[in-house]
Amino acid sequence: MLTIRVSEERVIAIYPSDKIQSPVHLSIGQEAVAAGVCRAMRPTDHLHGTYRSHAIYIAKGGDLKGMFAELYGKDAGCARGKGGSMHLVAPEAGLIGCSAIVASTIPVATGDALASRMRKDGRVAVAFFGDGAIDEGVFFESVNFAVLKALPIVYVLENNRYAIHSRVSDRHKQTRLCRLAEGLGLKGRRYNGDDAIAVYRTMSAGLEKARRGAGPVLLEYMTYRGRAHVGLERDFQEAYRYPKEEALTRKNDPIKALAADLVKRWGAKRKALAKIADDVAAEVDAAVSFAEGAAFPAPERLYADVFKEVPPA
Amino acid sequence: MLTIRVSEERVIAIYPSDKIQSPVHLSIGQEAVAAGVCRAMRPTDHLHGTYRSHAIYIAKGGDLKGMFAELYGKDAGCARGKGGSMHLVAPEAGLIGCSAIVASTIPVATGDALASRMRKDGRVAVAFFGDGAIDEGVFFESVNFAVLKALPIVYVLENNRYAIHSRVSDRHKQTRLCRLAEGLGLKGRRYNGDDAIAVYRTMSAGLEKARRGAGPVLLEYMTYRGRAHVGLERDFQEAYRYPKEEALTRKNDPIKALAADLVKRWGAKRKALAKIADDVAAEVDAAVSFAEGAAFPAPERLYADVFKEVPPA
Amino acid sequence: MKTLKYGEAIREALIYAMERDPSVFIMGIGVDDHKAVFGSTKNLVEMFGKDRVFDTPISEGAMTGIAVGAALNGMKPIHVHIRADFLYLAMDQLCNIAAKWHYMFGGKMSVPLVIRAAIGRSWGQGAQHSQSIQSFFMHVPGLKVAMPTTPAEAQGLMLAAIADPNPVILFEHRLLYDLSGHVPDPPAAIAFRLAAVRREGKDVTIVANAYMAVESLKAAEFLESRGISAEVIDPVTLVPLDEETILASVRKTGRLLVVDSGWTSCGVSAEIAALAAEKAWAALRRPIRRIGTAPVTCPVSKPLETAFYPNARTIAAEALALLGLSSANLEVPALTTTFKGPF
Amino acid sequence: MKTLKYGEAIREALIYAMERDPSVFIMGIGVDDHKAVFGSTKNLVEMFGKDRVFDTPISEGAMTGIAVGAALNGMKPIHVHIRADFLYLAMDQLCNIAAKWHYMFGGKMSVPLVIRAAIGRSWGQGAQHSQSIQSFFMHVPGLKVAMPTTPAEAQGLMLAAIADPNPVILFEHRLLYDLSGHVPDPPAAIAFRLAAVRREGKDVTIVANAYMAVESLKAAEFLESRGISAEVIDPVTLVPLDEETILASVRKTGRLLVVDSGWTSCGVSAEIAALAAEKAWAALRRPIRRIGTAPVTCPVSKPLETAFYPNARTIAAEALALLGLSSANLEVPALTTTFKGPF
Ligand SMILES: Cc1ncc(C[n+]2csc(CCOP(=O)(O)OP(=O)(O)O)c2C)c(N)n1
Ligand SMILES: Cc1ncc(C[n+]2csc(CCOP(=O)(O)OP(=O)(O)O)c2C)c(N)n1
Ligand SMILES: [Mg+2]
Ligand SMILES: [Mg+2]
Repeated sequence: MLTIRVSEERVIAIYPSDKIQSPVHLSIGQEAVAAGVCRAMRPTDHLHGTYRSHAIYIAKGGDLKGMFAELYGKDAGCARGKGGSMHLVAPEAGLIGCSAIVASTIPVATGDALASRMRKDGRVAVAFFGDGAIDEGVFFESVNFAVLKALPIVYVLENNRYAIHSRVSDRHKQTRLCRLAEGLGLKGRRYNGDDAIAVYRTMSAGLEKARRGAGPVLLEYMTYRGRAHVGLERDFQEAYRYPKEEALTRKNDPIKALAADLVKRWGAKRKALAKIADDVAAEVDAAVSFAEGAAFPAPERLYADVFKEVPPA
Repeated sequence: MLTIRVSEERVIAIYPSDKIQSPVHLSIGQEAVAAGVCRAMRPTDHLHGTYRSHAIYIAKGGDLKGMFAELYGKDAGCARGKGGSMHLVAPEAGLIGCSAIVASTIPVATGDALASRMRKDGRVAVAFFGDGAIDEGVFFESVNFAVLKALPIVYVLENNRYAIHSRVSDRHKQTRLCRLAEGLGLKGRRYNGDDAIAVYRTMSAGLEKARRGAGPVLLEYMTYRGRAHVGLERDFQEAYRYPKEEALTRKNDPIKALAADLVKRWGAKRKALAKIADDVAAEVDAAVSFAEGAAFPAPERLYADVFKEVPPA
Repeated sequence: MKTLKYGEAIREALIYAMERDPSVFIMGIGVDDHKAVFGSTKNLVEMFGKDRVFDTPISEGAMTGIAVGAALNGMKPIHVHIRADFLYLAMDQLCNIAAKWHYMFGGKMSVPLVIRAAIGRSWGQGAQHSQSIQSFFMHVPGLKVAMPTTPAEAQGLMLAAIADPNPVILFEHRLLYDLSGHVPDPPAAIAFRLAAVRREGKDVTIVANAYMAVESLKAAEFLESRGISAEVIDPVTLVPLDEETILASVRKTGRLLVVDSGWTSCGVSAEIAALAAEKAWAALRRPIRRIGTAPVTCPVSKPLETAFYPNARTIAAEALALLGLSSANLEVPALTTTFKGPF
Repeated sequence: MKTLKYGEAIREALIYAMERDPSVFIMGIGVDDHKAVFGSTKNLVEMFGKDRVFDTPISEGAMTGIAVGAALNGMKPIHVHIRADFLYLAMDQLCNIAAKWHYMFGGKMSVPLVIRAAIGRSWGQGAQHSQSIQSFFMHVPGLKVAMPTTPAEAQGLMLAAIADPNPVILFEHRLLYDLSGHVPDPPAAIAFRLAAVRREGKDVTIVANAYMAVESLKAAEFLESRGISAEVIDPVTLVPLDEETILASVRKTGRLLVVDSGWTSCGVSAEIAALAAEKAWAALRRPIRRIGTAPVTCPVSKPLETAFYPNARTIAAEALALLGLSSANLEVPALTTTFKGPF
């Protein structure tokens, strides 16, 4: 969680230098969802996400150097500079892809789960998406299929209350989004997405259920976006935000809340936490210098990767 | 209802002559749904349907001559020979269009209702579709929007238990299809679609509710397809049909059932019914001879109608 | 060598691949029913079971994504569409996802997916059930596209598509399913990047694929009777395109007629005409000509429908016009199919 | 006459039409927010109310059908997409429904719908957020398509589109929103079927539209300095296309370079090249050349992204190559936009 925060704060610091030449969708304030969800997953479980991809990439175990190099458009980036911030990928860690088309990885994750069922590989697939994705028809089509075939998938709905500047209530009469798929036979549940430990626990239970063959699971985690939809701004003053909304939705920053909780309920030592913070800062430093030093792709890389080479027969 | 049956039986009789050079999707056995639904609608209410379009065209008051001429591909057809059996249209009677793409007129009808609300024209829009259409994402997207905006629309789901050869249970875990949209806030209801009077009554109530501004309505009518999905065959012997299914779903042909009901419960005279039958036969005869005698479109009609002429500024 | 119909040849390829590779499976509306997609999937559900051959809900958008996801996780889905018209609902998954996953992730991911879609003239199906939209997929980089014409190609390209680690779309013209031809025994894959010289000639090059190649051969026969020697080149794979074979023919004859089963504007025929105008310009002795379906929506009424589609007669007329000859009273048979709906 | 930016000119057209015609309304993701689609819908919700200017759920498929349905029932919807990439989700409604309703019903129905979609180069948006897929809509009959380049055209074609009883798609290249130009006061509709002669010349015809016309003018200026006189023709409306203006220029110069913001294969550039090869062949003195985005998925990494897009420099290089001249050491500015994401 802290790695996500520190990395994204570093992105903010770097951004004005124009070294990151592509838009960034930050998860600042929403880290507990990605952290809890990914921690509950096995490394071999597959995750499919959106353009808001830094948090899940880090949480799922993607290499930090590869992420910063990708943001810098370098050849050493996790997508060799071709994907950028919106399209992080870490197959070795189980992050199968991130898409900038809203809802588009929901069916992809569902098909991943279909393959797992066919192959009996014991994996659970996870589709990670926002409250906007549930507007798209493919969400319902995918859920219908997953329910029909009892697929091992967990649909994780990260509800940060906005799709860009559009409120959930601007788009749905039923604002308790976890209920939207009920008619299809999938009863979702809503949880506090700002409590990393609660996310971890509920997600673990969801994964367990999906893994044992009981069919798909839908979990909605409520959180709040700390920055603008895209870019660095704290746009709380903009007309679209309800005034004081953040304060109403949560008392504390999720990271501070977790730290406090760890100390209070789990007996963590402040010193140990400080050590973690130092380690994280060092790791981020290293990743940034790696990215700075890495090379841009060679010009001929433009034409590479359209097709994968066909293996000899 | 009888006009639908007699017309389609005439289609069957004509078909081997190759005068109708396009596929036909018959509603034989399903007539009560179209008849009850359309009778409940006002002539000014708008209807949007599918390729299985003869029944709703007739029931909504489309001109029979125009229909047969259309099946014959004649210029006097309701779509000037360009649409054929799957694309009947009768704007003067409120049939706005029929599409061969499953579910594609569901959003169109929804937009029609949006316009009615904006224009305050007092119309209700009706989307008429099969149990296959509810598989498509646009169904859910459309319902979501209609619920959100409380649009004056009735969604009529004609459930004939099959989408081509695919059973409802092959495609949905929740086979009570009227429940599929519940999560979106639209509670549907299921009725017997083989009882024309029951259809008429429930549809009237649905229209009334939609018209008074209480938002969308979803009505599922259960019926059974008397012929193959497309074409003339009685394909009851084919593997996909449950044996004896028709007998299990209903005791009587819907038209015979209505006739019996009219006599028994409503005091209709057998003689009056016989007169109706004679009139219908004569009307169908006249329509067929009209179609036979009508001219094919002139060759240059191929290039007409791509765009409507722009009115002078 | 044996003789099979096009649909049977596809079926044999599917069986061949499914017997050897447990990751291959078939999904799509009607693949397990008694009509079996023109017979091409006949009895496969009995042979391979419901897990490997299954009907789907009518949800083209998500089902395409589901096929992509299964492909990403080690399976080899073959997603079947009885009409290419339904691909409009799958465009996002095909063009934004399948086509881009390999490139966008710098080569790390790949989507070994096969799409089959029937195109072309049918029988009074009209506006929404007869479209040939192959050019869309030739426009967006990242998809391999083929339009097999012969049973051997249908079989060989199916095997190649299944072996390919990339998304491949196979367009099957519905008037071809019943045509017979020799196929190798056992089935053999055919490498992508294939343009077949269907007939050699020296006066004019007719580039035409799938069913249009069949009609073009009839036109060429007729032209022969008028003393004109037409070469018929069939660009069987559109992506990658065997440019050299096309260009070599144009350089030889100096005259090019392009025929396609789709619309001409921004169509396959536009691309091939543009290619020749770029790369074989110096050899051209006459303006290029193109023919496709009329630039209108497909009508149902028989006389209009007949005029909508290119056929041997209109192809021959175009070739004659290209050569500056009159095309009055052509006795070429207009269409020789016995195909009669509904599919 | 007054001077407005492209985005402002669109906004004024919208206001002008909405004040006069109560059936006009605007729908689309973000049309009512403070970013207001590059300012083009700024304050319209305050001026015309939430019923006539509204945000939608992220449901491009149904929302397009809803716009079609509203159009069929007497309204005039303007459906806005901040990226054309999202149109892949609307293809069924656009191509199977909107494009076909008039023809398929023999002229009885019509769909007076306006679609606005932003295309083109942006800033590190990559694979799925920068596509220019105008050619799809030039392929399927029944849709009018324009790509306005100047503020006056953006305004005039918007008014024409609103007055048109057919579905019209307006593609707006995002690098144009900030460019200024004269517009008539009051706003005036511009009839469809327009190719503008942006610059007269005699040695080579460059056909290029929208932002590519801007880059081509820069290239032409540079060419001028080398003594080459380039004519720049902008096919502002793609459907219907003003073929005559294009062909007249080609006949004059005998040399054709086609530039488009999309991919070349089966693209707009293929169509225009094919058109010239058919109808102006006799006048051609050199092979036709085409240039568009590289035949790959759009990459994010800056050096690759820069090489992906055509620009004044690469256009000039193509023109020089067409004329058989060397293009070493071009000092044309590569790109002169200050645009910087995210939209
Ligand atoms: C199909 C599609 N339509 C529209 C967009 C434009 N868009 C980008 S992000 C976004 C909002 C998505 O909101 P949500 O799913 O809640 O995710 P969040 O950004 O809040 O994480 C929209 C509409 C898109 N990317 N894809
Ligand atoms: C989008 C789309 N996918 C597939 C088809 C092929 N198809 C034609 S009819 C049909 C079944 C539809 O069944 P249903 O909605 O129950 O209507 P019914 O034919 O039973 O009246 C299918 C799958 C189609 N026309 N459109
Ligand atoms: Mg959100
Ligand atoms: Mg049905």
